[in-house]
Amino acid sequence: MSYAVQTGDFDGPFDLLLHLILRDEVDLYEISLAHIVDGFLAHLDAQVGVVDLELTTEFLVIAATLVDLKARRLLPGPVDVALDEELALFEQRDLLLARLIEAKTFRDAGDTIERLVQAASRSLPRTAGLEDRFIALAPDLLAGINAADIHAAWLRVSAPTPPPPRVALDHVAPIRVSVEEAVEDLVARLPGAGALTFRSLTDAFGDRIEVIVRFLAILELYKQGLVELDQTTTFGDLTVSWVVDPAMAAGTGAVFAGVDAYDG
Amino acid sequence: MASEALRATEAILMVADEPVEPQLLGQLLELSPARVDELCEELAASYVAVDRGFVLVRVAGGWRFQSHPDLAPYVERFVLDGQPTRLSAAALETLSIVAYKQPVSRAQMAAIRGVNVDAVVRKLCQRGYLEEVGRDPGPGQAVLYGTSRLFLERLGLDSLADLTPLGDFVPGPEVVEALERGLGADGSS
Amino acid sequence: MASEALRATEAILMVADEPVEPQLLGQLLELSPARVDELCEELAASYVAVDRGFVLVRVAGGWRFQSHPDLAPYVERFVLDGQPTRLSAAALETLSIVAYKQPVSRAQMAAIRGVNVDAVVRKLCQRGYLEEVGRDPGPGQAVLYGTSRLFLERLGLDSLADLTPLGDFVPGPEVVEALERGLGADGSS
Repeated sequence: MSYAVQTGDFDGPFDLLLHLILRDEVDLYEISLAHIVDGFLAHLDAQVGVVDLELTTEFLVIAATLVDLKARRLLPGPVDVALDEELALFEQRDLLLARLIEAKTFRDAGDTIERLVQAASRSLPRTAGLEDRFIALAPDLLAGINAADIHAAWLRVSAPTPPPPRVALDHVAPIRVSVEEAVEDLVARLPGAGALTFRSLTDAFGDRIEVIVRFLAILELYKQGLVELDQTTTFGDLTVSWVVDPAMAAGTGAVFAGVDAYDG
Repeated sequence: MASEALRATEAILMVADEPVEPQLLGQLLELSPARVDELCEELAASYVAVDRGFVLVRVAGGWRFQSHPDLAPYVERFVLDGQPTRLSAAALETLSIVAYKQPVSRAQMAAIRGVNVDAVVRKLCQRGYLEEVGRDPGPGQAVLYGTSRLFLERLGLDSLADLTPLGDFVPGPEVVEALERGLGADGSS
Repeated sequence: MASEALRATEAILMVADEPVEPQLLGQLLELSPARVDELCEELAASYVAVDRGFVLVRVAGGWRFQSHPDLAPYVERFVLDGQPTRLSAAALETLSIVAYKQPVSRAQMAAIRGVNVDAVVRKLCQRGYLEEVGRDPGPGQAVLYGTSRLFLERLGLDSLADLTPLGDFVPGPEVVEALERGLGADGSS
């Protein structure tokens, strides 16, 4: 199934989110966003050339909104944000909320359809049709039909269907980044580098998704107490500095173990 | 309150397309064939008693519901005015699939045409243009259909070999896939 | 003595292989469709009164005989074709979108579900729940889908108007609250 986020049997981002929020009763804080983003990237990777731009964009919007919302909750507050930005975020969140409600509505309607089908399947209709003595009376359905008509019908039904029109994506380079790789890269670069700005860590990236993934990786490290984050002014640069921890000097294995644990 | 066996007999006979033998009914109801005959006679008498428009009769070794003979004029009107007089384009396409690719299951026809074909196949079978020719050996044991002698006669053909040859015509990949895959009963009925 | 119209209705429905519309019955019996509905309701009640193993129901816009749901265990043993496979959650959700939003394109379904629906729609068409009902007049002329008559038959509904209004499925305040909390919308962050 195209688009399946590789997290169990979920059929897309809404399905997954609904499940995570409603069924497990965990809040967004617990959702493994890294997992969703990685699954998405894996999907993009596998679908080079047949990516549905509309859906891809949609998923990106959802992922970005989640990242945004999640960042708000992970970062130490109170974060001083401009009113416009705050309102825009609320708007995105409300949109996401509306879509989740819509998805839930149709899912529940689908459950009712299933119940109707199950109930109706307990009765079978009479399909015996005409008794033999009446069949002779029935109009000959093959009247006026000859072998050429049968041949033409077969050609009609079996002709190759023209491929659906699609947007050429040859110019779109596939994105190959994962949160895990970003963590690995940061663990290699940050120790001993002093305070680096988030901008300097991402200015080599042309793709927004790479910046998002990098940001997720930094949040990951922050959560594990491996980096400190600082933002001195509104809209100012976010600085990232490595917290020297001798226990970690042995290697980076524990960091990756941490990424897995974070998947919750 | 009618007995469970009487009611079950009515239910089975109502959904049966062919006369049902008392042996089979007896097996399903855990009764002797003789007892089944008694039940059916009881049912038949009860329909006559209240003057129903249908009868339960024993034909061809089994029991079946039929319209009451004295209502034949109404049924004839239904046959003449209530039935399609021409094969729809959809039905013709389904018929052509069977003609060229028999034996073929309903699931395969549905996969090729992209729509459910159950009603069309039922109609074509009832009219005697198609017939069951076997069962798919795979799981599900789907019924396989072929064209009948009547089909050839009506088309003025001696045998299937007289159908217009396909030459080097290559069907679309989805058709080839539908035919190659051992599509079982999934999706039909 | 049952009336001729009642008996003729029973006779015709016994030989029909799909629901018969009251308009057609009315035409054959020279009665108004409304009168036909009354007759059929009368018949249906008479079967219930004596606890028959079959019922007369109005489904997909017409009247048909079917087995009584109580007797499903017996009928299932009789019918050789296995029960049609159940619909997946994805198929049910897509089906509900089409049922309530028809006519609707695949892109519109995908937008609501957040996933590509091509494979699911193809399957639902093959199984006869959905059918193409037209084309979008706009650019691209996307195929528009709707539910089929078979959909109503499979759900045991007379018409789409019998579906529970979509509004009844909109989640209640406690679910919306849970979703809001999930998205950190309760202002606690």
